[in-house]
Amino acid sequence: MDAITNLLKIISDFVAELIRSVLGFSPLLAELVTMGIAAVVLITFAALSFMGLTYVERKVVARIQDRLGPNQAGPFGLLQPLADGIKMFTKEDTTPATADRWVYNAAPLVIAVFALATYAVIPFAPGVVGTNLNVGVFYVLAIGSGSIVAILMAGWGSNNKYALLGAFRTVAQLIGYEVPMLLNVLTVVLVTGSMSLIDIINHQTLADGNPGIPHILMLPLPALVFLISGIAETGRSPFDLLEAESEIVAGFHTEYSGMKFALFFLGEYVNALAVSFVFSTLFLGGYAGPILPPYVWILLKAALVFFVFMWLRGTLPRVRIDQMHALNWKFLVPMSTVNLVLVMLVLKLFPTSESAAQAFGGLLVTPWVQTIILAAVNLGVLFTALTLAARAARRFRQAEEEMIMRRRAANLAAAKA
Amino acid sequence: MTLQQVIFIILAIAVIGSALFVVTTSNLFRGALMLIVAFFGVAGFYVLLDNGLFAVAQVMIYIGAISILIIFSVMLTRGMQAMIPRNAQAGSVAIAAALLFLILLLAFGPFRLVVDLSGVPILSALFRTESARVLGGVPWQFANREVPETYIADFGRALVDLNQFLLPFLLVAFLVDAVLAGAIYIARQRKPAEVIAEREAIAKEEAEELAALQPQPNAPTLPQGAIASTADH
Amino acid sequence: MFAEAPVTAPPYLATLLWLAPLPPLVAFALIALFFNRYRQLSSTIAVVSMLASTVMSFIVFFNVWQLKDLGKAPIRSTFPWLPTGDTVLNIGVGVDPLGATFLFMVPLACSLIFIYSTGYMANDPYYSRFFAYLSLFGGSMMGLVVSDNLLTLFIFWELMGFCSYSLIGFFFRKPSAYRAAVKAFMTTRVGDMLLLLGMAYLYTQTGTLSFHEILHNEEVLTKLAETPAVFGLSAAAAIALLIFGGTVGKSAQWPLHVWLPDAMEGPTPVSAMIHAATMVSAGVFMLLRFFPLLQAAGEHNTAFLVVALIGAFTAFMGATIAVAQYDIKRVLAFSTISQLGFMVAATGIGAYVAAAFHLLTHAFFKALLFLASGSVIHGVEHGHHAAHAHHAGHHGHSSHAGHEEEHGSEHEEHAHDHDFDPQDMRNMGGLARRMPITFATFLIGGAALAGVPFITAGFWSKDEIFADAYYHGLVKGDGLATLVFVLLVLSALMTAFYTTRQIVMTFLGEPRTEAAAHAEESVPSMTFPLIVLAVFALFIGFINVPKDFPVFGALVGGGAFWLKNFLASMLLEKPEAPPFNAVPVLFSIVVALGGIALGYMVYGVRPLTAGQTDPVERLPFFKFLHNRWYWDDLYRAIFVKPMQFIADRYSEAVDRGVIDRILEGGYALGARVTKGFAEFDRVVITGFSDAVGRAFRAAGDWVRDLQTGQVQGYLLSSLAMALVILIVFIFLFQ
Amino acid sequence: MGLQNAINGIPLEWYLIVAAALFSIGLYGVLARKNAVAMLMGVELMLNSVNLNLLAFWRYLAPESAAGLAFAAFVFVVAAAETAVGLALIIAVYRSLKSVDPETLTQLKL
Repeated sequence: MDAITNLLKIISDFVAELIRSVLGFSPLLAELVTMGIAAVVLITFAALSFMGLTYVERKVVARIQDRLGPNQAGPFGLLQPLADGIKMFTKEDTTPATADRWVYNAAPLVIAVFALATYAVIPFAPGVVGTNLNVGVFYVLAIGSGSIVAILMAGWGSNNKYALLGAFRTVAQLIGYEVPMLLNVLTVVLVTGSMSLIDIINHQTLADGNPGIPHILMLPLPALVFLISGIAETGRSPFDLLEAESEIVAGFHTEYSGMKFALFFLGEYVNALAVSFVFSTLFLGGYAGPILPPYVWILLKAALVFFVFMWLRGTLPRVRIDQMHALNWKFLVPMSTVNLVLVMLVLKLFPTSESAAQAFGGLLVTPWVQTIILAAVNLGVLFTALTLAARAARRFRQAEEEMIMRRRAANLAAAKA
Repeated sequence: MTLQQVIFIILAIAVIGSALFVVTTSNLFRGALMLIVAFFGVAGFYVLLDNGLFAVAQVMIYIGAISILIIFSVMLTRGMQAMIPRNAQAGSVAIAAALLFLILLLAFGPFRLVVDLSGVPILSALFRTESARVLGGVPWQFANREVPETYIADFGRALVDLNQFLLPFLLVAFLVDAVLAGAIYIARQRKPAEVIAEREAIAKEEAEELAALQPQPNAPTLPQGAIASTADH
Repeated sequence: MFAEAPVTAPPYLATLLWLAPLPPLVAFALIALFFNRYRQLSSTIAVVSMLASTVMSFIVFFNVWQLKDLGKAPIRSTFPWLPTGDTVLNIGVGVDPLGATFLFMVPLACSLIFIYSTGYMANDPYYSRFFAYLSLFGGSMMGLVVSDNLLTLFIFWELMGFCSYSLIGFFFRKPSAYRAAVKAFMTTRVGDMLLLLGMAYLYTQTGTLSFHEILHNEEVLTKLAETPAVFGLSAAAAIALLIFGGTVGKSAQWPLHVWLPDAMEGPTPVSAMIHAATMVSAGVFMLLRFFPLLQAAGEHNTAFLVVALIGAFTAFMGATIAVAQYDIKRVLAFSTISQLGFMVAATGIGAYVAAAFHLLTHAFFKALLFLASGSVIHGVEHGHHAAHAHHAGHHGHSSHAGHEEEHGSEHEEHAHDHDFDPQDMRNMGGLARRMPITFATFLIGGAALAGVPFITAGFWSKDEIFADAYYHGLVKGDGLATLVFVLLVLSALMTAFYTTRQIVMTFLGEPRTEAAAHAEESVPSMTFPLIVLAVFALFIGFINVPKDFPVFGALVGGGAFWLKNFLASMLLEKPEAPPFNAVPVLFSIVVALGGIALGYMVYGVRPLTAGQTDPVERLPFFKFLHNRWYWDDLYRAIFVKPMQFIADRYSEAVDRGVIDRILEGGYALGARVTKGFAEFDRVVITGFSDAVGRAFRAAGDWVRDLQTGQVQGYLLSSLAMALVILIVFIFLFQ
Repeated sequence: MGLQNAINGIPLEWYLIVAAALFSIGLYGVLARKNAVAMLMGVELMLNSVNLNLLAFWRYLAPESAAGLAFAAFVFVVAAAETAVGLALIIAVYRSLKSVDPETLTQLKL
């Protein structure tokens, strides 16, 4: 049983041991090699999951849209990703004549690298993590901003106005949605008292003196906002304005083809997967869970989150760009800010540890009570925000309609005259 | 040769090289990209200094925000790129910068060297340097301690501690607010009508001033003296 | 933080002191930032704020006015502000007897002037701005009075300098106005520079700038007195002199008095502010503050000598000039200069109390005079327009409309009728009937200025000065004091004379112009302050009646020498009080009445009629006086001309001049000689002059080249400097 | 060389040297570029070198005190602010003058 639970840990220890003693490398070299192997493993995992995900997504979306989806290549079209891969490889790799080649060629690599870099801190099982940064969350967000650079490079390098416009749009979107993401991750950090993903998971794991409440129960609102902004960050539908064909062809990767395009594609999926991993770590308790071994748990949770992504993609229409920004700046950011402050207050007013209670005063409560209070506050904020937004929207619509009416009347008068 | 040393040297080469590229290239966009590389290198240094927080902050702020801004402005000021990268004084500047680097190297570098001016006739008289002056190899008071586990928390507390950095912290916060407003105000796109109206208003004002400054027939006679002439300027 | 206050004084006084200067400053901010659109609102804010600080200051004053040893233990409240090396620069507020007396006078005068201005400026387009400046001015003066150290005093001092600059140049469309403004600014700047030097010197010597710690501290004073400075002066004397420089600038003493008459370009309330309540008194106020320093420098030291001489000379000069002026406000300006001379001279002969006393009374009656003269000008302009309206004959054009237009057009620099000057006394006359209140109040003020015996404040204060001067001079045989006494007596005589002349020319006789004939009394908001001030001008003198003065001494009884006793605790070593002596009293009575009588004989018996020349013009040295002793021209010749000379195209001037002269000579003498000379000229003189010219131009070009406007260039040069410094400090210095 | 005080085998001087080099390069960029944006890049390099020094000293001399970190953080914020305003100004200037060459910005010259 234990062997199954700690499978990954055992394997990694074995590999490390192998390199160090059996092959007898110098410590420096051993260190390098272990790192290299870990990196390779992670990357392979990401790439494979990318292949799998393309297939799954197409199937799921097809089902949602009452289609069959890929079904020719292999049984149930299982080999479809492979076929796509071959197609990608064999396609001609074109480069615009006026492109800034250096930048143009670097862009896909950069985006892929940044996408993969996220996996360095995601804990798959106790002790199985690329590196346990004590600022892991912060790191994830920071790395996310790296892909912005890559997109700008792509847009600029391919020297094509659609690409450039797409890049601008994307960057605006990514930068914008980083703000609510950060704000809501902060609430989790507040609750946990640490920025390390491991600590965050431990805070949600059942242990003596720790009920192991998933944060999504404590912080439903941050979970929701994080999900939304996560989708926006990965540029998936309904926020896939960066490749709104009808408006800007294919956005920043208009000019890319073949393997480079595949890299962008990979970047997108790997990012999405990373976001779902991070989400399940932050809000669903990561690898924490009964019976099943931890790596199964986190994979399940991530899969669940990713399914939500696909579900949304299959369901929702694409939002307009102004709506997208309005949603971010006028709704998510203010709401998250208010929520952040309230969460702080609640945590100070209803501490769960004696030390905090003595430090600040406030009334000592059990974790579950605190959870209920937090959830109540969150939902209250959400409700208020929604009502306000609805009212504003109604007023706006009325004004618009009046204007239209007036214009109609004017036109009629003009026609008469 | 530890792994960290290897990493350090690689980072150093990357940082210095990309920095040199940044200040010499004529393609600003690439310059900006290399700037990002340099920033990354510095973040790496922070990691080597056992300060993950600032490494990540560096990535977040410098790469996530500042570089993006710079790239944007490079794109917005298009056509400003294919011009001569350096101005007339570049040569002298290069010499001055190199000199500065040399001085810093000698003053704070690892090698100790002794400057003895007591023999030199004029200088010794000028600067009263009876005994020799030792450069480099500064005897720092090393702490020889590990970074405490809680350094992030301590840092946070220090920032909100009235006796430490609360005041500067608040000031910086105000600064950021002001900058938000100011940047938006400065860079906002003004309608041509506005601009024209403003210019006209200014021109009108100036015309009035000129008209008013014509010497008046009964302007009370004042000695056209120092003060008067000062006033005219 | 609070220094403990004397038992009898309630503790909240310190807080009040902090608060007292605030309202006007706040009002300034409010008006300048928010309410400059709303005329009424802004003026209301200004007046109310000034009244508020008046109330506060009065509370302070009436809490301390009977504390005998306030000077020894002033109410202070300081906090460390700026650590400078090993010493810490404390700033704070405090009130000592001198400050208290000013806390009574300044806000009162200021608020009256504020009220007056609401009427006087009523139709000015820049009404709100005027009140903004006014508030700042009042606030700074309050701050100056309450500040307990030289630094804050200096800050507020400079603030007032700025305000006076912007207020004198208030009608900024008038070239004369803004020139006057710049002139005032530059001239006072000279004094302020000296003051700053004195401040720095003082700080380096004592390590503090607090008045109390320096001036009430035996060892500090003695230390200063023993430290030798330049020219055989002791440090105390040197510092005192430098600070006195500031006084000379602000209080318009010779040789820096030239700005004051031109300051008349500002609106009349401003003149009152500057010349009565605030700025000029600030100068003497500070001089009095540092009187202990003068004392410490020793009995007959240079500082005392300089102060006394400059004061006496200024008093005399001002009086003489005032005799020969026609502009009603200029007369007052010069009389101010002369009166300030009185005070400074008094300080110079050690008559501390007398100087303070005269400063106080003078503030009241001079403010009164200025405001009254303003009312006169107002009325005359008014009348002028009324006359205009009648003459123009279009009846719809009511006098009031004309009035408004006049004020509105004041910024357009009197678009019409350039010939008429409403401030020229020759255009007045017979106003007594038209504007009775103004006349009465002006009469009182004039009487006080002339020092009409017993019933006016001016008499008492002047008498005090005379008594001191006489005592030190003739009784104790101090030549300096004797000289001062003589000069002051002469000036007092002339003061009485020109005051009478002014009153008669303005108010009595027949109107000499249509304008005067149609003049009308001013609005209540202007006359009310006049009346209040008049009351003070009459009775403020009784706060310091000499104890053994016949009749009056007994009359006031215990109140005798109140000011003297109150201020007494300011000084460590009391200057001995002169026993009562009939001679100076007689002197002052005689000169006052004599001057008045003389003036009435010249003007009153046969009042001037229109077009008749003023008798004083028959004086041989009239032009000399009328042109103010040619000081302005002198300064122009000394300071300005050389600059312009250098600034001119020097080379070409020499070139042309020399060549021409030589050539003329050459043609006259004949070809050969000419050739020789021409040769010589071309080679030597032209060469020389060209060289000079080239040198100048080269210098100019060289300096100009430094200003490339290239930010990177500037940066590079600064980098070079930084490198040099680095090298020097790292490699060469130990 | 202060190797005995080296952390992870890296002596403090190495950081100082790198920082000095970075600073000098940035200085060159500020003084010698013909493009305001490039000047800003130079400024950023200089600020980075300063921060590198701050953190190096923090690590080697006083890892407990938060002073070094605090100052570095302030440098971060100020750098961000400076970039925002600077670039806004540059854009504004570019709109009116169609140039970002500092040598052309001499309107204030008499």
